[in-house]
This record gives sequence, structure tokens and C-alpha cells, in this order.
Amino acid sequence: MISYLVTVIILVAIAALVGLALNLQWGLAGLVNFGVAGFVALGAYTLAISAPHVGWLAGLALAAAVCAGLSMLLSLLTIRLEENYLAIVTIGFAEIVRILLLNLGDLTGGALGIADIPRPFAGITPAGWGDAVILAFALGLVVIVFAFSEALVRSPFGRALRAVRDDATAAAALGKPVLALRVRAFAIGGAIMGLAGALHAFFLTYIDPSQFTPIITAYAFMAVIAGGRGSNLGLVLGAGSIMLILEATRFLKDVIPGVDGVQLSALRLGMIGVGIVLLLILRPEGLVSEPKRRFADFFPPESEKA
Amino acid sequence: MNSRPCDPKAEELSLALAVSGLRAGYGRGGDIVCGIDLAQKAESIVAVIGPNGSGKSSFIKTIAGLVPTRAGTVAVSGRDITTLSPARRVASGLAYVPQEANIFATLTIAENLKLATEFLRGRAGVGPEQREKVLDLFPELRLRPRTLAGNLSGGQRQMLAFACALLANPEVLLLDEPSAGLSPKIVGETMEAVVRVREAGVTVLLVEQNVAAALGIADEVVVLVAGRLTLRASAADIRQADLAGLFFGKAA
Amino acid sequence: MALQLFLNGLVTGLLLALPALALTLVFGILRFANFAVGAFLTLGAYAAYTANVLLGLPLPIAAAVAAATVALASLIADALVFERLRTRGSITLLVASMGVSLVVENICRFIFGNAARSFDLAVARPIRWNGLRINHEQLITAGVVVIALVLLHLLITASPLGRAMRAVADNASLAAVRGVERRTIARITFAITGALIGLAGVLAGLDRAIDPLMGWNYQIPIFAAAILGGLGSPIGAVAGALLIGVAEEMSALILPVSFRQIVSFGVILLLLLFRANGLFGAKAIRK
Amino acid sequence: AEIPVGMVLPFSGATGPYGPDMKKAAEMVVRWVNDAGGILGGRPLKLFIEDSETNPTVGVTGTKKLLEVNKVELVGGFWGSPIALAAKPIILAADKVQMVSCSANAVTEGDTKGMVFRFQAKSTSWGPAGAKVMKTIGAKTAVVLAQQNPFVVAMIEPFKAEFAKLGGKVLDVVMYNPDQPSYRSEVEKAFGGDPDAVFCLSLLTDFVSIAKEVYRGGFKSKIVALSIGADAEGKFLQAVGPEVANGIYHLQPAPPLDAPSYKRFVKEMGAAPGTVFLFAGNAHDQMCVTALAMEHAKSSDAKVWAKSVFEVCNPPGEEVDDVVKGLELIRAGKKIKFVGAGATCDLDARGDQINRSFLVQEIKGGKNVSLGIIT
Amino acid sequence: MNPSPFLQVKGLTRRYGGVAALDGVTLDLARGQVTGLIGPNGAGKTTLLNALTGLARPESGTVLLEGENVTGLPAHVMAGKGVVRSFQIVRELASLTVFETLLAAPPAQSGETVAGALFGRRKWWAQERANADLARALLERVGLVKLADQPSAMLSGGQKKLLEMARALLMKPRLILLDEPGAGVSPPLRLEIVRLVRELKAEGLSFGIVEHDMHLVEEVCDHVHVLAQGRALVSGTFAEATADPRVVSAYLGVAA
Ligand SMILES: Nc1ncnc2c1ncn2[C@@H]1O[C@H](COP(=O)(O)OP(=O)(O)OP(=O)(O)O)[C@@H](O)[C@H]1O
Ligand SMILES: Nc1ncnc2c1ncn2[C@@H]1O[C@H](COP(=O)(O)OP(=O)(O)OP(=O)(O)O)[C@@H](O)[C@H]1O
Ligand SMILES: CC(C)C[C@H](N)C(=O)O
Ligand SMILES: [Mg+2]
Ligand SMILES: [Mg+2]
Repeated sequence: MISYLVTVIILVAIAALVGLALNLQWGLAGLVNFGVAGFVALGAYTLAISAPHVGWLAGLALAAAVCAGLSMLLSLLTIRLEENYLAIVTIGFAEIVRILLLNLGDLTGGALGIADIPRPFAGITPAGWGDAVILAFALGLVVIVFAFSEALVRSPFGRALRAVRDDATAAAALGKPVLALRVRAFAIGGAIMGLAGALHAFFLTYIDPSQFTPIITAYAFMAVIAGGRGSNLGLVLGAGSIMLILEATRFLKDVIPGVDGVQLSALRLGMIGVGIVLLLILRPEGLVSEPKRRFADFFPPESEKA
Repeated sequence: MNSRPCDPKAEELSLALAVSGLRAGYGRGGDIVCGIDLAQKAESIVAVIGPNGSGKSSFIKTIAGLVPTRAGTVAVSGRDITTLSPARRVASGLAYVPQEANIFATLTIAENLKLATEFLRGRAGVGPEQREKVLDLFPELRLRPRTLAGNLSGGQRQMLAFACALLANPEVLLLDEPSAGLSPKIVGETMEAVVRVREAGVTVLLVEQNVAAALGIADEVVVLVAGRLTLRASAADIRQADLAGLFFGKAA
Repeated sequence: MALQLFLNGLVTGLLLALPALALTLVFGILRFANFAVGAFLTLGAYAAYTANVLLGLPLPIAAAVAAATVALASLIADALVFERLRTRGSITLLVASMGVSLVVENICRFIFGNAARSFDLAVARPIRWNGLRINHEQLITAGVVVIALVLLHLLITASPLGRAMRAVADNASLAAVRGVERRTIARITFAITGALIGLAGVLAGLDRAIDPLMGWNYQIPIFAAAILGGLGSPIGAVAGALLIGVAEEMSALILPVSFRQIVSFGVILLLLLFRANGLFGAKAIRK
Repeated sequence: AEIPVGMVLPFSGATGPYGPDMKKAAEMVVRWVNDAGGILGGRPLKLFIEDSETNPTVGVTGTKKLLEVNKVELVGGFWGSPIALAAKPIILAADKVQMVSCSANAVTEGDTKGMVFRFQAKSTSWGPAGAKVMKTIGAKTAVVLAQQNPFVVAMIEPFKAEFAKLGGKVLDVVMYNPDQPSYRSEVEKAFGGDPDAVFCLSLLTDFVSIAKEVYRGGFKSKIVALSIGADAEGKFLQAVGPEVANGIYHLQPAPPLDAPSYKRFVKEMGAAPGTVFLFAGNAHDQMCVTALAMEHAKSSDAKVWAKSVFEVCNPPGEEVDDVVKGLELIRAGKKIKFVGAGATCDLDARGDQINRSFLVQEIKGGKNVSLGIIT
Repeated sequence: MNPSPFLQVKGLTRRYGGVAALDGVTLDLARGQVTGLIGPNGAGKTTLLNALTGLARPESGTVLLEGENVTGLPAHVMAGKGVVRSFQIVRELASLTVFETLLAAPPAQSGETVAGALFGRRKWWAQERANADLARALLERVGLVKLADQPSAMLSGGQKKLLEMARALLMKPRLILLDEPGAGVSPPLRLEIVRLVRELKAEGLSFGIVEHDMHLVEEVCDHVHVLAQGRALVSGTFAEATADPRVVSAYLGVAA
């Protein structure tokens, strides 16, 4: 049971990383990225291809860097687009990644994927503790990225991003370099997605194109919306809730009598859909709302009297 | 505050707009409109003035049905319309020109004008004649019928919005800052138009920050401060008053 | 070969056109990209399958059943989900529609299982003309799409209902004071688009196998078509669909076919670089 | 106490059509064993099943749940190679047995601790079989039309090599991505050059589309397909009807068609006599072998009974095809050699099945007609 | 007599479809003065401000800022040069609170870069404190203190207008272009605007103000340009300009 929970928590951690990245890109900067799965895949493959040659740490850095670079490129190309257009272009990006991974077999192993990806600290891990190490590693990564994102969200940088999100023209008139801000947000988010992908590769030690379906993107958006757009804390809770729905339905289906395998599966997937919709309807503001700088932060007593 | 005539029945019949005990607010927030009573005789012009954020627009939106009523009633020409949807209120003779976003920016001028009447089934007096009359008031609108309304200048938008409301041949017209953004000449013309509209039998309730212009045409003025009516007086009396005093609470 | 590929592309494009039309219509009026089009397309195909194969009705009647079923299902989804979330921003609605899509797809799976199915209609050999091959299904598809497009275009640009739809899209509360109820318009929109998607499901079922994932396979091309044409523009959706179809098929001349999806996104990216609102999309107005 | 065993099977996603029959077969075996009093002195088997959704990540969480929550000794099933590959390290780390019905060579490669068993023919043996079919039907030129997926990719080179040896010529290899709305350009490209035959390496859903398209296109080339697409236990014919299916050749690893045990299996599965089951037979065999090996090892501990798998599958020993009978013989101290509903179940040291022969059929007038067995 | 021009506009043209919103406008905005831009609806006043602040790209003509050619520079660059504006149709930052809107306005915040945000917290926090004081002072003047933590989207029309002006003032501008600051603002606050403009002018700021309220224009403007149909028609003092018969007939009307 413990080890199953470890698996689930690692998956939550991966989802949380992806969610934190999306929260920066979309929650904060208003840049819709429906290509999340593509960036995660890129991160995973970059790591898997490079790590055997350069070691896991450099591989991790490389994964983040490649994703950041491609994010930057993509955002420069598409920055003028309105959100729904950006959505499809990013979906397209993810599709292109998927097709290239599938068809550039010499580099990526094609449909067969890449197996035996080295894990961090593999040499010094006692037998049976592999997942525990990955768990610690994952949680560490989440804590760092979380702290990093929080610092950004609560800083003037975060506020400037929100201004751009609300009204880019007004933000530009306020002197904010809209393009630069957007590109940065997109690139940082991309880097974090790359890290998430690398973590995924570490965890599974085997990757193939079918692991990086658009459903990853969908879950990331669900986590951000359910958690409260703009709030990192909410997001982690949101990622947890989505995973809870996904895994809890596994147990629910074990106790439903009288239906065959396909119907059980359909029930379970259907329940996931219902769970998501309910989460959206019942938690209108998300679990936690966006942090805001208050007047009272600066002028505590007077303002209350005023 | 307002003098009560002796025969309530006769009064009710001659009242074009009767608001009583009206309360309203947004979402789960507190009341923004805090119990307003206002009775307005047919074919009169009443101007609502008050500080920014005092609830003027909210008041008028509540009458139009866009902000949910929490308590109180609204009647037009003796018919209670409190429970009607905004659309049904228009059909009952209540037209409204919002302060912001008062035209369909993605529709052309011609489409805006068409749409103003096409869903008012059974409203009397709506038709080509009314249309000609209204467009005569705003000849500019005839010039570029296929231009998207969103590309109009601020003042041009106001005119379009005003025209659309008039096309519905309303009994009561609610105007939220119709003069904002208009050139002095057009302000003058708009105000004249309001007077003419009144002469054609329409009752006008008007929110204005351009107090001078409003006073020029209004019969009566009410001052709204923090969601309550603090004063009702004839326009002539207000003209001499100290506005700052009125706005910041020194109610008469 | 090239001409045949071109023709094949048109056929592929025409199949995308109806759901793309539906997507673009919902977007144009209710301002969200409805991710459930794919699943509703599947539902349409199964509804027609039920009528046609299980109940033995002729295919045209089955198509009507499909249109009605999906229209009804759309209305239900609207009442249960979309209406409740309507104030919550287009991406929230998009995500909710993913949830709806999961539910609808799995209702189909629950009832019909995973096996591939087809209508009770003999597949016919092609009509040959100057070395080109065309089939009956393709002609039917073309006819249905053209009629739907013309009707829809007239509806939206020239009818009072269309004006009302656009007015609601633009400013729902102003529309209300012009006598147009947002709620009614939303329902009408869902009913119309539902019917379109239902029909599309029938056409897709004629073309390929009916299975619970069929709609999902169309999803991305549908979105691509609607975006390419400019969200909110019916003509754009059809043009986008045809362009995607033709570009993908013709690319077989120069690229391995397994790379062809890259072509359609290449086209989109290129186009959007120069026209940020697609082929026919209106420029967002705000001053 | 009950002995928990598990399977990861596809019930949704692109391979969803194949899961239900596997489940049915596995449950059937469990029922037989339990009705006969269980194993290891009266302990019943308890079967847990998780959906892979045709997605390796989901397959991994499902596997974890089976291992950790249900404490299974066997994780079997595994229709698809990517899912088996993703789950393999986890199952091995837990020291449990993995049995798969997938064909990618990599599954049994590397250090498997001797605990991974393949109840399926390897991809590399499917290819040459295809080439032999080409020869049989007299095709001199062929085009390969193949879905981009791990087991198919591995079939292509061996096919080419064998076909060349037999004097044929492969004109082109057209790869396509799964999950497309249509396969029109693929068909155009593969059939447009009028090869004698096209080797269609597809799954059920895409093959339905492809077959319809070929028929509608009026192409002349013959079709040689995998039975997982062109038969799928009858689902293909059901989907396209006899007209379109007519004249399609297809091949798959052959079950022991004429053995009474196989006929009984088909009957118990509720299928028409003559139905060729591929994956359901494999699932049946996995379950049987597990029960037999446990009984043989006198232990439900995977580390122990994994070694007994070879003992009950490989000769020498008395041939049995009925699991209940096999259990009795083992209890009686006899040496057995199990023959399954999917295959003879002879294993090499890697855990791969050997000596698998292929059944070739042609669809004629809405029926599968056997053309013979290729070895 | 005129102080040196701060901003010179020469032959600026911008067309929308068939309409020439700007049709060769030539005019100056003087340093340290308040210049009024008046004219009929649709004259091109807003378009002119758009062209000066990088929101509309002129097709021809030049804009010189203290002699430097700044034609067609992007909005944030113009803002960086101290040319800031308010919008006629307000563009609030809907989810930012009133207070945050003002905190976001000051230029050159060290916390607005990634590195600055992460590693220079002490520095930006000090800036933030100083900005907060400025913001508070302005909020008090325009009567929005109580609404400091209200999301901007929930303000009344006039309040949004005031907020927008306040945010422009906080941008440490050198030239501030206001598009109808008085429209929708209550008379007492309009007087407050007059006072503010005068004070800031005394501190050396230059203003360009588009306004239809002639009292306000008369009160604050040193110089007035009248635009009509995309051209500068008349310029001079308020009295001179409003005495011109063309201006009276096209703009003021007989009533005024
Ligand atoms: N984006 C646009 N597309 C099309 N036409 C436009 C656009 N922007 C402005 N126009 C047109 O250009 C002309 C000038 O508009 P502008 O907004 O500059 O006027 P203005 O002087 O500010 O008027 P007002 O006092 O009414 O605000 C108007 O006729 C307007 O319709
Ligand atoms: N959508 C809204 N949600 C919440 N609060 C709102 C909303 N709109 C307005 N308010 C609040 O209600 C109060 C009254 O606003 P209203 O728009 O009615 O004022 P007003 O008198 O019309 O002001 P102005 O003269 O500036 O137009 C304001 O304090 C405002 O903050
Ligand atoms: C043809 C099948 C035996 C292929 C197998 N299911 C795999 O994915 O490896
Ligand atoms: Mg107001
Ligand atoms: Mg203007």
C-alpha cells in the first residue's frame, strides 16, 4: 500500500510541477498553452537521450534548457495571438512533437521508446528504495519550484504579468514590455515542464510516445482551474484532487457489481469526467484564490479607521 | 421628501415610473442601492446626480432589470414590472442606455439599429416612421451603415446607443450619462433631443455628471449619495446650490 | 495522382467541415471552444447506428435521429454544465467540455463496447471519371456540407436570429435590454450545433469505422480547421477544413505520410503569423 | 487464504476492443480452478483486473495498485508492448512474475530475473510468416502499409529479408500514425502503384477504415493483413460486411485448432465453432500456467514458482491441456507438459514461446477459410 | 513667446478604411504647459493620442520628442520616455485591485525582472513602500481609499476614470496625455482634477488634454488646438480658439 501511495504521490508531484508551470504561463500571464504534453515529452526525451552520456544532473539541466528554448521560440512566433488561437497552435506544437518522436526512430527509439533510463543516485540507492529516492527527489523539486513560483507571483514581476494578462494594451501603455514579459513567463513555464518530463522519465525509466497524450494537458488545466487560477497553493491542492479522482475511481470500480470489463472502464472514465465537472461547478473560485497585495500590508491601523 | 398628492389612485395612474423601497447589490456584496423610493410623473424629466460610485448606475440598472432586485418594486405606467426579465421590461415600455458598453461593437451600425427593434414583438409605435424620426436626430448615423460600431469614436457611440433606445418608442427612457464624451454642440443637441423626446410623450430618468447640462432640461433633480436619495428638488432650486455640499452629505 | 490526392483532400476536408462549423458557431456565440464536439460526433454515429442497424430504419431517417439525439444531448450538457459555468471564462468552459466529452464518450463505450461497427449500407465501388475516383458517400457528404454551410451562413449574417446570436456574443446584458434573452439564444445555438455534429457523426460513420474513439481522432483536425478559418466564421470553418484536408493529402507527394499532420500545423502557424485571426476571423475590437 | 493474481488489460483507448475476451478467458480459468477446489491445498485464486487505457502511465499505476494494494503474485495480461515495457521494472522490483501477450522483442530482453514470460510470438517471427503468405498467393511485388507502433515496426525488416529471399520485391513501406480520422492518403500511396499485394500491419479500427477505403477506391492489389485487424475474433467481418472483406488474407500465431481442448475453450467462450482466438487463448494460458506452476512449486511466492513455469510448460512430461487435470497430475507427483489454448507453451530460457506456427486464412463469402499453417 | 516645443507633430496621417482619422495633423505641445485638444466627435483626437503613445502606427508624418524622432515607437518604449496617457474608454486591469493597479504603475521597478524579483527582494520592497505612499496620497485625492482592495473591474464608471488618471500620474511622466479626464467624473472631483493638473504643471510637467468640458479646458489649458476631420483647424488660447466662427459652428454649437 505504502509503495502504491508513493507512486501516486510521485505522479501528483509531476502533475503539480506541470500545473505550477501552467499557472505561471496561463494563470499569471494569461498565455494559454495547450501543448503541455509536448513540452513534458520533450523534457522526458531530452533527459532520456542525454543522461546516459552526460549524467542525470546535466541531463536534467538540458531538459529544462531545451524546453525553455523551444518555449521561447514558440512564444515569439505566436505572441500576437488571441488565447483560443494560441491554444490550437500549442496543441499543434504538441502534435508535431509527438509525431517527430514517433517517426524519428534513430534518435528517439520511435514507437518502441527508450528503456533503462538512469535514475539519480541509482548507484548509491539501496535495493528496494528506488521509488523512495525518486519520491524525495520529486518532492524536493516541487518545493523548489513552488518557492520559486511563489516568489515570482508575489513580486512586482508577477503583478506586471497579471497586468499584461488583464489588458495587454493598457499594460503596454503603462510602460510594461509586454512581449518580453510574456516570453519570459512562457520560457520559465516551459523549463518547469521540461523538469516535470525529466522526473517522469526518471520515475518510469521507460518512455514512449504514447505516454504523452493530450490528456496530460487536460489534467494540468483542470488542476489549475480547480485549484484557483493564479494561486500556487491552490494548484498543488488541485493537482492532488485530480489525482485523487483518477485513483479513487480505481477502487470504486472494484466494488461495482454486474457489469463487464469495458463497462467498468467506461464507468470509471465517465466518473472522472463527472468529477471534473463537479469540481468546476462546486468550487467556483477554485480551492484557493490568487494572492493579492493588500492596502493593509502597508498601512495597517490607519486604513481600517479611515 | 416628495410631496404626496391627496388621491393616491389618480397619482398612480399619472405616474410613469414608480419605484419603492428598492434594494439591490452585486453578488454576495452588501446593498449598493439601499432603499430608494422615486415616483415620477409622466412626461417629466428627472435627473439623478451624485458622487462617483454612489450607486446611480446601479440604481438605473436595477430598474432596467440587469441587477437583481433584492427588495422593493418597480412599476411603469401602473404595471408592476419587478419580476420581469430585462427583455420583457423593454417590451413594457422601458428603454435603457447603459453608461459603458452601450453598443454592439462587433455589429455594424445598421445592424445595431435593426436589432434595437426587431425583438420587441408587439410594441406599439415601433416602425419605419419612428426610425426616420430618430435618424433625423442623429444624421451622422446614416452615413456609414456598414461600419462596425466598435470603430466609432466615443461620441459617435453615444449617439448610436441613444438612437437604439429611442427606436423602441419607450414610455420611460433611462439614460446613464448620455452626454459623456460628446462635444458641446452634440451635448446641446442631445439635450434638445431629450426634451423633444419628452414632448413626444416619453418620461426620462437621466443620470448625469454634466450637472449643468442636466439642470438645463430637467424638471426635477434627485441627489443620490451612498445608495440613498438625499434630496429631491426642482431643477431651478438646485441651480443655485453648492454642489460639493450636496454631494458630500449635507442633505437638505 | 496529384489530382486524385487533391480530390481526396477535398473529401477529407468536407468531413471536417460540419463539426468545424459547429465548433465555430458555439465559439462565435457562446465564446468558448467546445471540446466535446468529438465525443458528440461519436454519439451521433452511434445514434444513427442504433436506428439504422439495431432498429432497421433507412439511413436518412437514422441521420435525422442522430441529429435530434445530439441536439438533445447538447441541450442537456448545456443545462447541466455549460450554463452553470457561463460566467467563468472561456478556458474554464473549455476544460468543463473536456469533462463532458469524457462522459459522453464513455456512455457510448458503456452501451456499445469498443468493437468497430458500420452502418447497414453496402460500400460501393467508385465512380470513375477521367481516371479519377469519386464515391457516392463523398457526393452525399459534399451535398450535405454545402447545404449546411449556405443555410448557416444565411442564418448568421442575414437573419434576425443570426443578428441576435452575434449580439449575445458581443454583449449579453445589452442584448437583454434589446429584448434578446441570452438563455434562449444559447439553447438555440446548442440545438443547431448539436444537429450539425450529429449529421457529421453519420458522415464520419459512413467513411470509417464507428468506435468510441472516432470523435477523439477528429478532434484536433476539427479545431485546426476552425482556427485556420478564423473562429466564429462559418465560411472560414469550411475553408479551413478544406485547406487542411487538401494540404495534408497533397503533402503525400513530397513527405512520408506519417509526417502529414505536421503539414497542417505548419500551414496554421504560417497563416497565423500573417493573419492573427485566421482566414476569415474578425479582428477583436476594443478601444 | 486466497491467492491474489492480477491482469492489466486494455478496455479503452485504441486497443480497447481486445481486452474483454482476455478478461473472460482469465476469469474462466480461475473459475475452473476454484470450482475444482483451488490450489495448494484448497486455496482459491482471486483475480484483480486493471484497465490500461492503452496508456503506459496508466498501466503503471494500475500495476502498482495490483502489486501493493491487492498483493498479487502475478501481473499478467499486457496486450501492448509499451505498457508491458513500462510496467516491467516495477514488477521485477517487487519480485513478482510478469506474463505478457505482446510481441516486441525488448520485453524479454535485459535482466528479467527469469520472471518475465511471453505468451505470444515475437514480432520478428511475424514478419517472415507474412513473406511466406505473399509467396503462397503468388505476389511478386509488395508494399508494406504499417501503423507506427512498436510491434509492427519490428516485423518489417524480417519481412523484407524473407520476402527478398523468396524472390519478391518490396516496392515501398508506408508508415502511418495511429488515431487518425481517415487513412485515405495512406491507402492511395500504398495501393496507388498497383503492387501485387499490400502487407497491412494494422489494428482493428484502422483496418476497418483502410479496408473500406480500398474497396471504395477500387484497387486491385491483394491484401495480406494481421488477423488482429482482419479478424479480431470476428469483429472485423461484423464491422465491414462480407463484400468489403472478401479476398483479404490474414495471418496470426495459430492456436491448436483441432485439439479437443481448444474446441472446448471456444465453446466455453461462447463463440462459434471455428473461431480463432489469439489473445484470449494467451490469457487462458497465462492463468493456467500460473496455477500449475504454483502447485508445482508448492508455493504462491512468485520468486519460487517462477522457476516452476519451465517445469510445467516444457517437455518432458505428460501432455495436458486441461488445467484441472494438470493440477491433479502434479499433486500426484507426475511430470507434466502443458499445452494451452493459445499455443503449445514451450518456452526458451528467456521466457519466450518457441515453435509458434502461423495460421493463414482468407475471407471468402463472409467466412474465414483456412489456407494452412506456416511454420 | 512660446516655450520650446516638447513634442512636435508633423503631417501625421492615419486612415481606417475610407476614413482618414488623422489627415496630416501638424501641431506642437509646449514644454511645461497644458495644451488642450478639442474638436468634434470623430475629429481624430483619440487617434492622435494613440499615434503619440505607440498604440496606432501612423502611415506618414513624424513625431519629435524634444527633437528626437519617436514616430511609431511601441507603447512601452514611449511610456519609458515619459509619455503616458489615460484612455477615453477606460481600460482597467480587471483583476488587479485599485491599490495594485497603482503599485504597478511606477516605472523602472527593480522587481519586475525575474532576477530582480527573486534576488533583490530588499530593493524592490523598499521601492514598493515608497510607491505605496505615493499611491495612497493619490487615492485620497481622488476619493478611492476605501476601495483600495476592490478589484478594478468592480468600480463605477467614474471611479475607473479616476483610477486611470491616478495610475498615469504615478508613472513619473514628463508628458501626460489625458483623454477626456472629466467625462463621467462628478463636478467636485472635476475641480480636484483641475487642481491636480495645475499643481503638476507647476512641478514642470507638460500636459495634453482631450476634453469636451469647456469649463475644464478653460480652467487648465494654456493653449488649445482644435481638431476637425483629422486636421488641426485652429490653435491659440482658449478664448482665441473658441471665438473662431468655424469652431463655434462645428464644435461648440450655438447653445454653448
Ligand atoms: N480602429 C478604427 N477602425 C475604423 N475607424 C476608426 C478606428 N479608430 C477610429 N476610427 C474612426 O476615426 C475617426 C476618429 O476617431 P477618434 O476616436 O480619434 O475621434 P475623437 O476625436 O477621439 O472623437 P470623440 O471625441 O468622439 O472621442 C472616427 O470617425 C472613427 O470612427
Ligand atoms: N459589477 C460590480 N460588482 C461589484 N460592485 C460593483 C459593480 N459595479 C459597481 N460596483 C460598486 O457599486 C458602487 C456603485 O457603483 P455605480 O456604478 O452604481 O456608481 P455610479 O453612481 O454610477 O458612479 P459613476 O458616477 O462613477 O458612474 C461602487 O462603489 C462600485 O464599486
Ligand atoms: C500483434 C500483437 C501480438 C502485438 C502486441 N499486442 C504488442 O503490442 O506487442
Ligand atoms: Mg455610473
Ligand atoms: Mg475620443
